[in-house]
Amino acid sequence: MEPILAAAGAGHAVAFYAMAALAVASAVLMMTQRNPVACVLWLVVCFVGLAGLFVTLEAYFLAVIQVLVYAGAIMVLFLFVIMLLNLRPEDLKAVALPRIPLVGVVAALLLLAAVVTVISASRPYFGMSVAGILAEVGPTKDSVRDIGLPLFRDWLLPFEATSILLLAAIVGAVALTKRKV
Amino acid sequence: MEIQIAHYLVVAGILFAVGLTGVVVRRNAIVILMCLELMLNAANLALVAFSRVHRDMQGQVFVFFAITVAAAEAAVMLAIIIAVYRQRQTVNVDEMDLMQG
Amino acid sequence: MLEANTVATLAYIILFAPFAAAALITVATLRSKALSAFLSVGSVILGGVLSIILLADQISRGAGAEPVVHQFTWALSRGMAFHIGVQVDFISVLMSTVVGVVGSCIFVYALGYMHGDEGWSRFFAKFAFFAFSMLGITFSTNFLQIFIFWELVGVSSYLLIGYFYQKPSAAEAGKKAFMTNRIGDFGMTIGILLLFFAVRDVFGEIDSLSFETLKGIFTNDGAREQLFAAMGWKAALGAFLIFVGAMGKSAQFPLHVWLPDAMEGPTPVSALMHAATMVAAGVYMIVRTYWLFAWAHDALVAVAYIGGFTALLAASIAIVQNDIKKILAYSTLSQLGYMVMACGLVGAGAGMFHLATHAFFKALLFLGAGSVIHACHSNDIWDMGGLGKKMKQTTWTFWAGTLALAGIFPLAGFWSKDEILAVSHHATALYIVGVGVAFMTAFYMGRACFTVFHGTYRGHGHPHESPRVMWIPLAVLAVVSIFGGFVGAPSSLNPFGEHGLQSFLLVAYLKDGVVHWPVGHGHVEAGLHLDVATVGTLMALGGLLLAWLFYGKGVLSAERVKQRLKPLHTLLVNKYYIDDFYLWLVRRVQQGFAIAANWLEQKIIIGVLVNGIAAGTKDAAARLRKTASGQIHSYVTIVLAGVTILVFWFVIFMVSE
Amino acid sequence: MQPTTLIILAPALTVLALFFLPANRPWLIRWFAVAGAFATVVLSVTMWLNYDKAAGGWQFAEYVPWVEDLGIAWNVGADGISIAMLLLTSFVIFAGALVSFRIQDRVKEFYILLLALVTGVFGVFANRDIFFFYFSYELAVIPMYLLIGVWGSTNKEYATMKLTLYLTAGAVVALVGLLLMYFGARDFYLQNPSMLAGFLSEHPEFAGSKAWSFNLVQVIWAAQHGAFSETFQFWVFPLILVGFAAIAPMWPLHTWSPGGHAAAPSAASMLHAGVLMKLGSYGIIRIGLTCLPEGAVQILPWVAALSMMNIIYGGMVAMAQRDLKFIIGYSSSSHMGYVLLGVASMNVIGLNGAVFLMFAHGIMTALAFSLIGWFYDQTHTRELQDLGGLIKQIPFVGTAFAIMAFASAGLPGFANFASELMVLFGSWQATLPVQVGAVTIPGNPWFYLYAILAVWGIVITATYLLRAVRWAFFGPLNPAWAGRVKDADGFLWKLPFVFLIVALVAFGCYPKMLVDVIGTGVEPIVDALTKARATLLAGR
Repeated sequence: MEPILAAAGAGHAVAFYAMAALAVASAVLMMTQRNPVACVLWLVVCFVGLAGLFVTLEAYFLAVIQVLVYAGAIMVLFLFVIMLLNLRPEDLKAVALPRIPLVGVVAALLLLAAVVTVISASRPYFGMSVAGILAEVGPTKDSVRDIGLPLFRDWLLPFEATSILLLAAIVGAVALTKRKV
Repeated sequence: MEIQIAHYLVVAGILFAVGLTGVVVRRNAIVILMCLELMLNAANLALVAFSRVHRDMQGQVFVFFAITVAAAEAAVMLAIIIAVYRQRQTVNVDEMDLMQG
Repeated sequence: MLEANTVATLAYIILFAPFAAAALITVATLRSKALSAFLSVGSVILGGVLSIILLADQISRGAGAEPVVHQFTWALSRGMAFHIGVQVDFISVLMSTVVGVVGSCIFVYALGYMHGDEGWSRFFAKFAFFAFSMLGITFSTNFLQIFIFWELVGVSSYLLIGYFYQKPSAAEAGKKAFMTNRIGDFGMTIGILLLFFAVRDVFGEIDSLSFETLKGIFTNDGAREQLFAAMGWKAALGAFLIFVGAMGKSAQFPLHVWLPDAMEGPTPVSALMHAATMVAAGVYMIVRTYWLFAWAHDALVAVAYIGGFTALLAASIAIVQNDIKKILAYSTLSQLGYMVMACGLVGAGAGMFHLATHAFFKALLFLGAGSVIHACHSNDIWDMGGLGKKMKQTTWTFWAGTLALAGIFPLAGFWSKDEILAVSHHATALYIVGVGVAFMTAFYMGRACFTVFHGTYRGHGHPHESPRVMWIPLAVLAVVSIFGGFVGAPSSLNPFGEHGLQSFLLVAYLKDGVVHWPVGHGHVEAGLHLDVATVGTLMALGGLLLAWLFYGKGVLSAERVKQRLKPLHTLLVNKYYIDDFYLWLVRRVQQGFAIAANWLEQKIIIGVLVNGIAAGTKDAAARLRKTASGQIHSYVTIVLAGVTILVFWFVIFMVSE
Repeated sequence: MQPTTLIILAPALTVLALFFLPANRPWLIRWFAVAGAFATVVLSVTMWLNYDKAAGGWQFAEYVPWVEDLGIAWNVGADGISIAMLLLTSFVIFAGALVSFRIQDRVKEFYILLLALVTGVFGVFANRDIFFFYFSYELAVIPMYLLIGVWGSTNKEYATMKLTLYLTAGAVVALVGLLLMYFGARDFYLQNPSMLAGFLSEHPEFAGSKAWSFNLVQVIWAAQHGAFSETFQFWVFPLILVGFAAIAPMWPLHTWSPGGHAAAPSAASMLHAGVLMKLGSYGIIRIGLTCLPEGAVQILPWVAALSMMNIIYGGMVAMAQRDLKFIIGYSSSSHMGYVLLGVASMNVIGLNGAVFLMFAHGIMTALAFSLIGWFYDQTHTRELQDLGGLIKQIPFVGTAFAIMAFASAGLPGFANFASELMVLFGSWQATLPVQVGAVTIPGNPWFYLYAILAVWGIVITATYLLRAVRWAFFGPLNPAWAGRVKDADGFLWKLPFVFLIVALVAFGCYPKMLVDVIGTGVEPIVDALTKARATLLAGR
């Protein structure tokens, strides 16, 4: 399979910026929307943007998973729950900021600043060109195989354990929502 | 202009910060949960980027696990929200203060 | 001459017989009155008889004989040993004879006086215990032992003064006596510590509490100079502090206040302890340790003036007292002041002599007063009168005591008072005090006698003579009071030799009998001093005459004098307000300190510090509790803030790397 | 088996036996407990009489390794100081068990706790293993909490909480110090294997001992051979001091004690004031002075100053009290000031006096609380103004109380007098220089002041005690009690009081018989302190 973007040069940059802008913008919209349904929809858009970013990193399998599992399954679950709860309008009005939001916002921004500082301080390391790396790795032949091999060879036990985790989650969710035990 | 790993990390950072802000600011439990999901995904993005830096697929495997765990977590959390809603007829976390000391 | 071992054994028997009696009564015979009395009285009479034997032995040994010392270790720490034992020499034997003989008389008298008292056995146990304590002081070999028995005397005094414990005034008086003595002992303890360690500092680890060791040092010119050079002003301070102990027991100003109150005890107690023996302990100790005082000149001066002042103070108060026992109490104070003054004027021998004679006639006077009180059921001399006809034995013995106390030739008091006036002859101010006190003594005793025994009876009921068991001791004491003074007379018939008792006493406390005193030379010939004797006798006769004019003949009116000297009278009746001052000190100042300390304890230490820490913890918990609002936002925000701080710390750390 | 082991086992086994006795047979339980207590009296007297004074040091020793990896062993023994304390403890528990015959409520539990407490106390006094020392110390504290909390009176919840918090907090501070010493000694032996060999050759009885050991003898040996630097000692000694001073109790850590006394039932008060408080001063002497002499000599002058607060301030506060138990409580704190002063004087006579005073005060105060308990149980008041003239109604108890007051006021004939006198001598001696080889240790002139204040403290003590006697027992009898208060009649009721009085008087009339034994324990400690002072002085 031909590398989609590796050779594209400027195209890669355009794709990155487009997807990043999409993800960030929809995330901000998600956060600020009053109606939870709108939130869910914006989050789906955000996840699609993230999937796009995965694609620009040539993590195709994850991109697909992201859309299928997240945007598809989990978000639908959210929508169901929202519908199920049948929130009254006054519930949705409660958007007045809580008592100590500023601390949180400031802390979040400071954290972001810290992250950026760390990243910029590690410029020799993180400053590597993505295109260069992808070119060096070479064209991705089979993304599923790439991820499947370590998954089933090195991480078999954890992988199987996740099934138990999921089972536990299912049982737990059912038990929690059951009206009478 | 060349795109660097750092760009991805910054985007991940921004998304994480946005999610975090949401967790702090919002009162609707479901929205908070969504913001948490966003934070997880921001971390996922960083993981994929790191996996590229290291030229190793382990990072992506980890993302795979993260998605799985996130799914389980979302299910349980939503179940809890439903249970709470049944009890208190609200999803406003300000009114969920049973743990007050 | 007896063997040293025999002497020590006899001394131990004298000492422990009353103790054994007291212990036996307490443990076994409380219920049997007769047995208790027998044990108690018997033990003291035994002590008296053995003391006389020892005294005879001492006389046969001659003046200046080496003391017999026997002791055993009481407590031992490395480099420091405390001993207890007996030291038998002339002074201690003289003292034990006084205690034994006077004590025997008083114990017998008490058999009559305490008749029918419900606490009979208890009384005799305490009484015997007192005799034990007093004899312990007498036979002490060292400062520690004297201090031990000193305290025990204080306790027995407390117990006996407070004998009528249900009477609040008696309970208070006992407490007052004990506390005043304690204050004296406070000084004494520090004095002993000071002296003990000062001597050790110079001479190393010797037994520097022992009287004999210390005497050896102080009477050796070289050693003494060395010690005084090392001690400096502390030598006089040490001696003075030890004297403070004597001030407590011998009731010298300003620690004299307990003695008049001590009259709350039964009269035999007053007679034995607060007239004849316990109060003499202070004087006895000064004599016992005279090698120290003789060389600590500054202390000696203080001793002399305090003694003189006390004599004057007490005599003046005695003039206005109406309670017969109080008159005698102040008279005792005054006579003690005499003795102490004599000691301070390097007349320790004179002081000791007066101590011995005074013990007899003061005991006699107290017992006589007891007999009168027994008959009249009142202490007030104005409730009596004309008793001379009804109580013949009491009257003549009381008069004998009075004349002895006033110092009329040839009664006992004359000889000893003569010695005191002789030693004070060279210190003019104190000589005047001594003569003045002699006059006042005669006056107030005359006042008491004329009022009580002459004129007409003013009280209630029909007083009659006391039973024989009470007046026979009076007669015995009266005989000794009349003739006892001759032991001080310079005569070849004197059992103590040609120079009388004094020759024994002088060498007993000093090797050569001569000390030098800043005010004059202190060498006083033993015997009769005609010039002084004449003045003293005239003063005494003058006092008696004046009393007769006021109260016997009635040609002068006491009322008019009282009116004319109103302020002075008020001052005297109120005892110069010294008691009131102490009361103020105790009630206001001391209690004020106590209340302040308690306030500090309850409000600051417990209230603020202790409970404050507890309350602070609780308060902090209450505040912290509020931060656990139960709201996800606050938890998230706190976690976030923490993470941010950690990340920043990490970033700064990394960047600085 | 050595008597040291037996004396710890005796109360422990009694506790065990009591568990199996039927709770509805109170007299059986009482006599069983008294028998156990009496066994300790026999054992302690045996030890005291058989102690070889010429040899000195640890005797009746026993060493059985237990947890060898940590160096914990069953390691008991007694020196002169321990003997005095064991004697005291056994006397007090014997009297306490007898006095507690009056307890009617939950007799079984009461005696179990009482004897468990005493097991702990014996465990402290007879132990040479720091681990068991500490364990026993805690074992003694916990039953006291329950004894006061369950059987107490007068604000007992507050008192028992405060007491337990103080004592456990103190214990924790001391534990830090103990562990620091443990690790310090361990490092010392690990770094100098020759030292370990040297220790083992000197003490063959500890054969097989490793570098790390809770063996007090081994730690002391390390301390004597320079295991603990001056700086280490300077910082660790205050931990030991404060930890144990809280129970001693040193001012200003004393406030738990009067309230605790007041709230506790008679026997608990007796043990508390009589014995428990001595654990503190014992710990300071045994651990602090012995293992950390160079730290001690720097800190002790300050302890002397604080002891004045105990003596004078405690006495002043006692003077303002109206409740008899509070008077005795504050007087205890005042008396313990003399103990601290004796310890701080750092000479043989002072320390002898301090240990002897611990003994004397223990017995005296046990007597006091047992007597107060006697009439409190009947009058339900301890306020002075509510009593009055009681000696008429209860002559025996009243007389015994007066005797106690005399003892407490330091009158001759009682052990208190001899011990306080020795403390005074020790304090004054501290003002004199000490010559050690070429070094002259200067005297501390502050001790003149301390000695004078201490003598004044005796006057203060007499003031408030005589006042207490005067108001409670003398004067007219309060008609409320006429015919309503019973005296201690009969041999059984009189026995505990007589027993304690006889002990006080016997040791007071002839203190040599105990001071000689105490001296053998005190002298090495004083030598170590003197050496430390000389070393510090020469070092500067």
